[in-house]
Amino acid sequence: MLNFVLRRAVSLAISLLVASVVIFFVLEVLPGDPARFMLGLNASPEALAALRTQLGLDAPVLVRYWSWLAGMASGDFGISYTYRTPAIELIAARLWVSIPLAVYALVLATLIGIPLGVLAATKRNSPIDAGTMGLTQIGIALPNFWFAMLLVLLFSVTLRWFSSGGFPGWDDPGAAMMALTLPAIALALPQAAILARVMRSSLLDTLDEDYVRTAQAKGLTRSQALWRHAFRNALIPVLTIMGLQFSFLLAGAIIIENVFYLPGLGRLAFQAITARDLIVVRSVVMILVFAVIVVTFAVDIAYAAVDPRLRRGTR
Amino acid sequence: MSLLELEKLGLTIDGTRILEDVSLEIGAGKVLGLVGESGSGKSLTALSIMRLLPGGANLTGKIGLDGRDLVAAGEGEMNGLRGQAMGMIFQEPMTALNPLMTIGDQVAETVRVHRGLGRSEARGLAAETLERVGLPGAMISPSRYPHELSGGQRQRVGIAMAIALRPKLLIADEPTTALDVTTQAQILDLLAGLVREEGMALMLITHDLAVVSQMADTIAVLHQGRVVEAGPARRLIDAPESPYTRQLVAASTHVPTRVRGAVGEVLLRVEGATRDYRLRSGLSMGSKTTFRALDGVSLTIGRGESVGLVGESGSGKSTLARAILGLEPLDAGRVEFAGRVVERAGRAARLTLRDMQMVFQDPYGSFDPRHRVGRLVAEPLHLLGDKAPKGAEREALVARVLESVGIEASAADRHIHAFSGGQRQRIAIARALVIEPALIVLDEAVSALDVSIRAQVLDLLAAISQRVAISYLFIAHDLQVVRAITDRVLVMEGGRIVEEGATERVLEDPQQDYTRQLVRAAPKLGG
Amino acid sequence: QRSDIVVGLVLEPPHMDPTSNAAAAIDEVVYANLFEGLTRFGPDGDILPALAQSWDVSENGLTYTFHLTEGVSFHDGSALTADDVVFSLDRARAEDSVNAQKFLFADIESVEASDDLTVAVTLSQPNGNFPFNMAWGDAVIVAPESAETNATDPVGTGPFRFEDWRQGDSVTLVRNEDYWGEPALLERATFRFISDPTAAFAAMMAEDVDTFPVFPAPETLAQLDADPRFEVVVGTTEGETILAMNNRREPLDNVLVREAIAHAIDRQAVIDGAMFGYGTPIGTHFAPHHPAYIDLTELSAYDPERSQQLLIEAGVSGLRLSLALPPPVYARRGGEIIAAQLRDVGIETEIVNVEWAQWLEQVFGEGDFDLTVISHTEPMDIEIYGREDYYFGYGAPEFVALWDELTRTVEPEARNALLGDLQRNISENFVNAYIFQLAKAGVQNADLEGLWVNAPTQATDLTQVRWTR
Amino acid sequence: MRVGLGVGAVLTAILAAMALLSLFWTPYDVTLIAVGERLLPPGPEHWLGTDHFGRDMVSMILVGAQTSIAVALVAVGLGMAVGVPLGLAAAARAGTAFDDIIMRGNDLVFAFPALIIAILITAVFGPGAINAIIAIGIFNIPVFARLTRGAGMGVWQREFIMAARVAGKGRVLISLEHVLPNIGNMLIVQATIQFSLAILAEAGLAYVGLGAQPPLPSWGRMLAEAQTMISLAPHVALVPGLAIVFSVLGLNLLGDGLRDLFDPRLGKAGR
Ligand SMILES: Nc1ncnc2c1ncn2[C@@H]1O[C@H](COP(=O)(O)OP(=O)(O)OP(=O)(O)O)[C@@H](O)[C@H]1O
Ligand SMILES: Nc1ncnc2c1ncn2[C@@H]1O[C@H](COP(=O)(O)OP(=O)(O)OP(=O)(O)O)[C@@H](O)[C@H]1O
Ligand SMILES: [Mg+2]
Ligand SMILES: [Mg+2]
Repeated sequence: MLNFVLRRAVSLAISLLVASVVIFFVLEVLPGDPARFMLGLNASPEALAALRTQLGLDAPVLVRYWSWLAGMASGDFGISYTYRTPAIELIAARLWVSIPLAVYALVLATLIGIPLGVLAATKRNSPIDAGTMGLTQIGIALPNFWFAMLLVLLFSVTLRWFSSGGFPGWDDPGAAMMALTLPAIALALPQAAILARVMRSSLLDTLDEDYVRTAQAKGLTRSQALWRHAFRNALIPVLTIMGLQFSFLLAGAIIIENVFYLPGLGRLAFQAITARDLIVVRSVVMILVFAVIVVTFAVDIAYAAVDPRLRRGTR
Repeated sequence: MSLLELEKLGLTIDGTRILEDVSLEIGAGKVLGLVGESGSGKSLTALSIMRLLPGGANLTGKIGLDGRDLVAAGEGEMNGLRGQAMGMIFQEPMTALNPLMTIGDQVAETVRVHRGLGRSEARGLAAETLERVGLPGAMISPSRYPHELSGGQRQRVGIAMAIALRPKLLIADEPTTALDVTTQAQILDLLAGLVREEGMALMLITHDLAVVSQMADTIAVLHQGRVVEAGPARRLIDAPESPYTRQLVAASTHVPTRVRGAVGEVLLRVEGATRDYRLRSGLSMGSKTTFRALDGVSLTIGRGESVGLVGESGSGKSTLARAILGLEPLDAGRVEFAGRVVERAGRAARLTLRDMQMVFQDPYGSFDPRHRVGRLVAEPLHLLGDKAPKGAEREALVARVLESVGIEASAADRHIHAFSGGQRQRIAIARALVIEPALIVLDEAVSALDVSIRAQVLDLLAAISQRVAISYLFIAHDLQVVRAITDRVLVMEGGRIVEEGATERVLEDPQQDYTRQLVRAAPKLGG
Repeated sequence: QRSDIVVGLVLEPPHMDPTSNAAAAIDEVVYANLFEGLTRFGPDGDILPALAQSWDVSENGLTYTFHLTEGVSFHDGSALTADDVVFSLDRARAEDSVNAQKFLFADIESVEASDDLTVAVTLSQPNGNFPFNMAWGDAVIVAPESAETNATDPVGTGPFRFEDWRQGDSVTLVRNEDYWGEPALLERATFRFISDPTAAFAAMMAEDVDTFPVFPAPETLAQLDADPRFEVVVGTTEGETILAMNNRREPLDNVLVREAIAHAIDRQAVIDGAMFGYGTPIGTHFAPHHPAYIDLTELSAYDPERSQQLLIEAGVSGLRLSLALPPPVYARRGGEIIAAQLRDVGIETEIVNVEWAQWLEQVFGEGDFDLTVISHTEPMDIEIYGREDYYFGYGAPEFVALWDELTRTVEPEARNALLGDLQRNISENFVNAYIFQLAKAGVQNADLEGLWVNAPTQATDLTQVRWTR
Repeated sequence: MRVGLGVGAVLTAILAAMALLSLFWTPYDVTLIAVGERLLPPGPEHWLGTDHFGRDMVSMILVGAQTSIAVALVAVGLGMAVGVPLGLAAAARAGTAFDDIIMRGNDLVFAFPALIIAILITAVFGPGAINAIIAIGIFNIPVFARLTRGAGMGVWQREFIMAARVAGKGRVLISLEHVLPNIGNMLIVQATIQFSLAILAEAGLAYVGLGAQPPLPSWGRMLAEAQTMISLAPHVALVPGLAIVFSVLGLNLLGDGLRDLFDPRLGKAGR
């Protein structure tokens, strides 16, 4: 087990290093000068030069790469060009929106998707099965920004149950949850559809397994056999998907964040790219990559929790 | 009155008739052997009794268990009976257990479902039952997971689950086919003991006549969903009445007629072959444990000689076969074929393969389902490089080879799924023959076949060796088969060759403990 | 009655310091609310006294003496003195200054404090525009102690003080109870940043926002106006929207080609199609609401036939040009319409949508473009035509001569006449195609009053805003 | 669920037919802007009305289908062209360092937030159909590489591979002759599904202004531009959205249907 963790840690470090190189140098070739962006149309050449020096943009590339890397290792991602505050603080503030949103959406997706999948699997080939699977197909096919817009039109503009967007902060947790509800629904719908489909097909596979028949031969009822034997085995592929979904929800919410003008990580990245605030872009992408790798790792651990074959040395 | 009585049982699945007029009975403390070739309906008979049939199934007739009619019983009633009054052991020990649950809990579950016992009480009973099937908690803890057990041990867990509540009826569906002979013997002993001690009725399903003849009081022969013959075991084996049973018994004891050809110079020489597998298992990746599958194996095969290789599962037979063909690297030792060292890749490898071919165990799996038979059979011609015949010449060659194994030439245009198991294995032999090799390695080439088909294939092999001077390396775990087709036999255990000699001599008068054990474990018809 | 307001803005300010970044979004939050200069823009563009209650100009026009208002203190409690003014102006014009509008201070020779409340600024040449220059957001007065931290923790002299910035979401200001002048009527103001036009519309409809001074979805204005809850206020801005042409590049260096392009454009169709009717056609680079404006639209009236003829005259055919379009809707939508109109006269364009950063670097910085649609929102900026190295590259000697004369002229009549000549010069030379003056189309809650109608500078002055109900 | 397959096939056929038709004929020229006729409701002149520039919606949708298909097709093609060979090679050398590097590389690409990278790519090279293709294509590479490797490794376990090796065939030949044909069905199924995802992705990119550029119509951009007009002229906001929904739905149903059809385990029971 220790060996495994060590190996994973090394491969994690290598992955992060490669990612950092890719991120840094892709951003190097990005056209557009942050200094010019900040000073606008009438900026004088001296002012531009002065600002570039101030931002440390005139140092050689490798020096800047190295100092970025060294800074990150000590938790210092640099000072945002545009906001003039440490990038890490900007990101931390956004994470307080993005992570709860992603978790909220994932919980919703799970609460909707898993029961639907189980229902469809147990009623295989019935109209209920066909109906739920048809619904999930539509859930996947709806462009989520469009769905989000329709949600706003219905629940904010017409019914006025929720505000149309924005985020009031966590001082009032109730208001914060309200503000995240519509975005979470918009994000969760397609994910719930995917989960339902995976859950269904995975459960159908395990229901066909011999050990489910064995369980019934012991005298378990169909539903006992399903919940005690098939379900847990079926969760394994579902976990993989959920791991992928979490990272997607963390970063992929940009469009939803735009529609609901939420101060999330995705929108920060988007704004930073537009403003050529390379420090922030780099840090956000790096942190997201890191998050994905960590989540993948967590999913591996979760596997081990579910599956004893992975817990001890043998397979 | 018998414990279990089937009366004119009929079964259709989605309108297809599977069972018809099946009538059987078993008394308490008796063993009924249900035999028949693959697909004859043995498993579905068992599942009908348990009422665990697939969707679309329609059952008619009567199943009497202790006076109750199971055909008419509701699902709730059945749930009460399953596990309590009747238990079942399934064919595949590898997949019949839930991989995420400890074996103790799986056995305890039977108890908890029916007796409503608390967790610890149920566990106690489970531990007891496990002990009864030869898995004492001191050696095999009930908190182990299925993957931590061997196949035989898993099968015992399956048995423990079935007998935990001492049911009156136990149905065992091919409980030993997935196990090697020695393990098979242990399991059969265990079942026989239970019947004796507990007065349980046992329905033993198998395709192996030798196994039932050892175990059963009465035997029923199933053919295409009908019982063609039933009666006391002895009588049925010794004097079968129906032609089908007669054919079945004949095939089981069939020995191909073959004349020992002259053995020429040494064709294959293996010296000190050693193979270590690096174990990269699950989470403990990186640790450098190795497993020695071959441990200094040396052997020779002469031109025209037929050599058998026996040994229980995992003893390294397949590894050796692959190493001989140059498909597996060796960590030490060497393989020489016709005076040339066998290489693993490149032109040199092709040169030796040119004269060595192989026939595999799975008659279906060893063919790419997407290619036509003509192409499949011609594939080894690749070894001839530019000298390979092309176009019409190639087609003619394929046709000739197919005919030589008794398959019509027109088969070349069809896909492999259009053939029966026996035909497929003959096509596999044709494929091996197409480049006229000097040695054919057959790795469990007949294990997957029904007895009657197996007899045909063995005849074919014998006939070929009569026609051309060809050497066989015949790998099997079935001593019966080895006896029938080989001149000399090698016995493998744990990666070593422990005994070697003329087939008759070794099997009649084994010198080594291990060989003796093997010979003793092998079920014999009428034994 | 409410005492707070939620203002919707499209762009979030990068930070809060107006003296070191060109972003209009900064001024939209802080101008007149947090920071003040010596002078300030009034709602209609007049130059009004602010921190300087009055100023004198010396006879030769070279020295401005500013008399500071008494009793002004910064939000941190320190008093405003002449030294702060000297510091602010010297900082802005210094060698290593990162002020985005350094030209505002270019003429300053020296700044001196005569006493605590008097500052004398000496110019190197007379400049009638100097009080106007001092009204810009880039010329606000800051204190030396807080100058470096204004970006994140702004300390000004205005009627509101900074309270909180929820980055990516909103900025909150609260009333400055110690304000030197008339105190603000509202207690609290929140600026919400909503860039998506659809979201802006939804926020307005859901009444999550009380006003959008510059509403990003002009197509919905009619609908909002019809709603009794809202009022649509259309005013003027300083934004001349033009199709800029690269005068340095073949074949746009040929005035006939430029004239052909100018005649190919149907201004009204662009205004209708892109801005849903909000905007005033212009024929030169000058704001129509300015007294010196002259209507020159006829010079380049929509006339596709004439356009085709001019192209033949110029000897060009099969013309293919690239058209760079920055993000705002006037450019993206307007550009698409202009491209279609140019195609009608046989000029093919390849639309290249660019982000601001790219536009600034490629088009504006390197002059690497053929055509681009852009709104020049700085007030009174016809001067850019005198710079030969400006991105569209005009700088004709006649124009420069006229401009020089203007800077020397103080008398209003003569100034207006000269401004007319300047307008005519660029219009007759078809330097760019002049399309329309951007309208300031804002939406507000019907119960609000005191918001600016026009936008002489980009600001959301909240000093006079109040709820009527 | 043969119904699903049928519906999917029909919807996909309609999508393809629309794109093909638009190559030869559209009711109106989509580059023609007539501001005076903007936002007309559906009627005999314009069956689906006109958009905010007075362009005919039917024509826009037809040409938009062409854009969507072209972008999605090339992007998925790119993903397959690179991903499948990588996956085959990794499967052929499963367990080696080579395999490890390919798979870690895959994980790394997966770890990057797709939309942000797409935005970066378009920020570097400028927005446009080609760059949308590259952005979508890159993220299809690991999908196909992983799938091919997984399925390929399954095929490599089969006994007929051993038979091919006995016939003297090397890794490359075996990969091409045996592995690839045996995973072909699965690749087709996945391609169908990736195709539908690519259509959604293109719409998403277009929504943030990074997809195909004007004057080329794109469903995503039409939808984005029309959002604010939903209460003004509902048809301009609904039509492109429905076009996307039906295309994606069709392709997904087709993919699922094909999977069921190809999967031998399912037999008559269906799933
Ligand atoms: N779920 C099912 N649906 C339809 N037909 C089935 C099903 N299961 C089995 N059959 C068919 O029923 C017949 C009997 O099958 P069964 O499994 O009982 O054979 P068997 O005698 O146990 O064979 P084997 O020795 O191979 O296990 C076969 O022809 C088989 O194809
Ligand atoms: N790739 C491998 N990695 C690690 N161990 C292996 C590998 N292949 C085989 N082994 C082990 O080597 C031993 C010999 O395997 P081999 O397949 O040669 O046995 P066998 O005698 O053919 O058995 P069977 O009768 O079951 O086919 C077994 O214990 C097996 O678990
Ligand atoms: Mg069976
Ligand atoms: Mg073997």
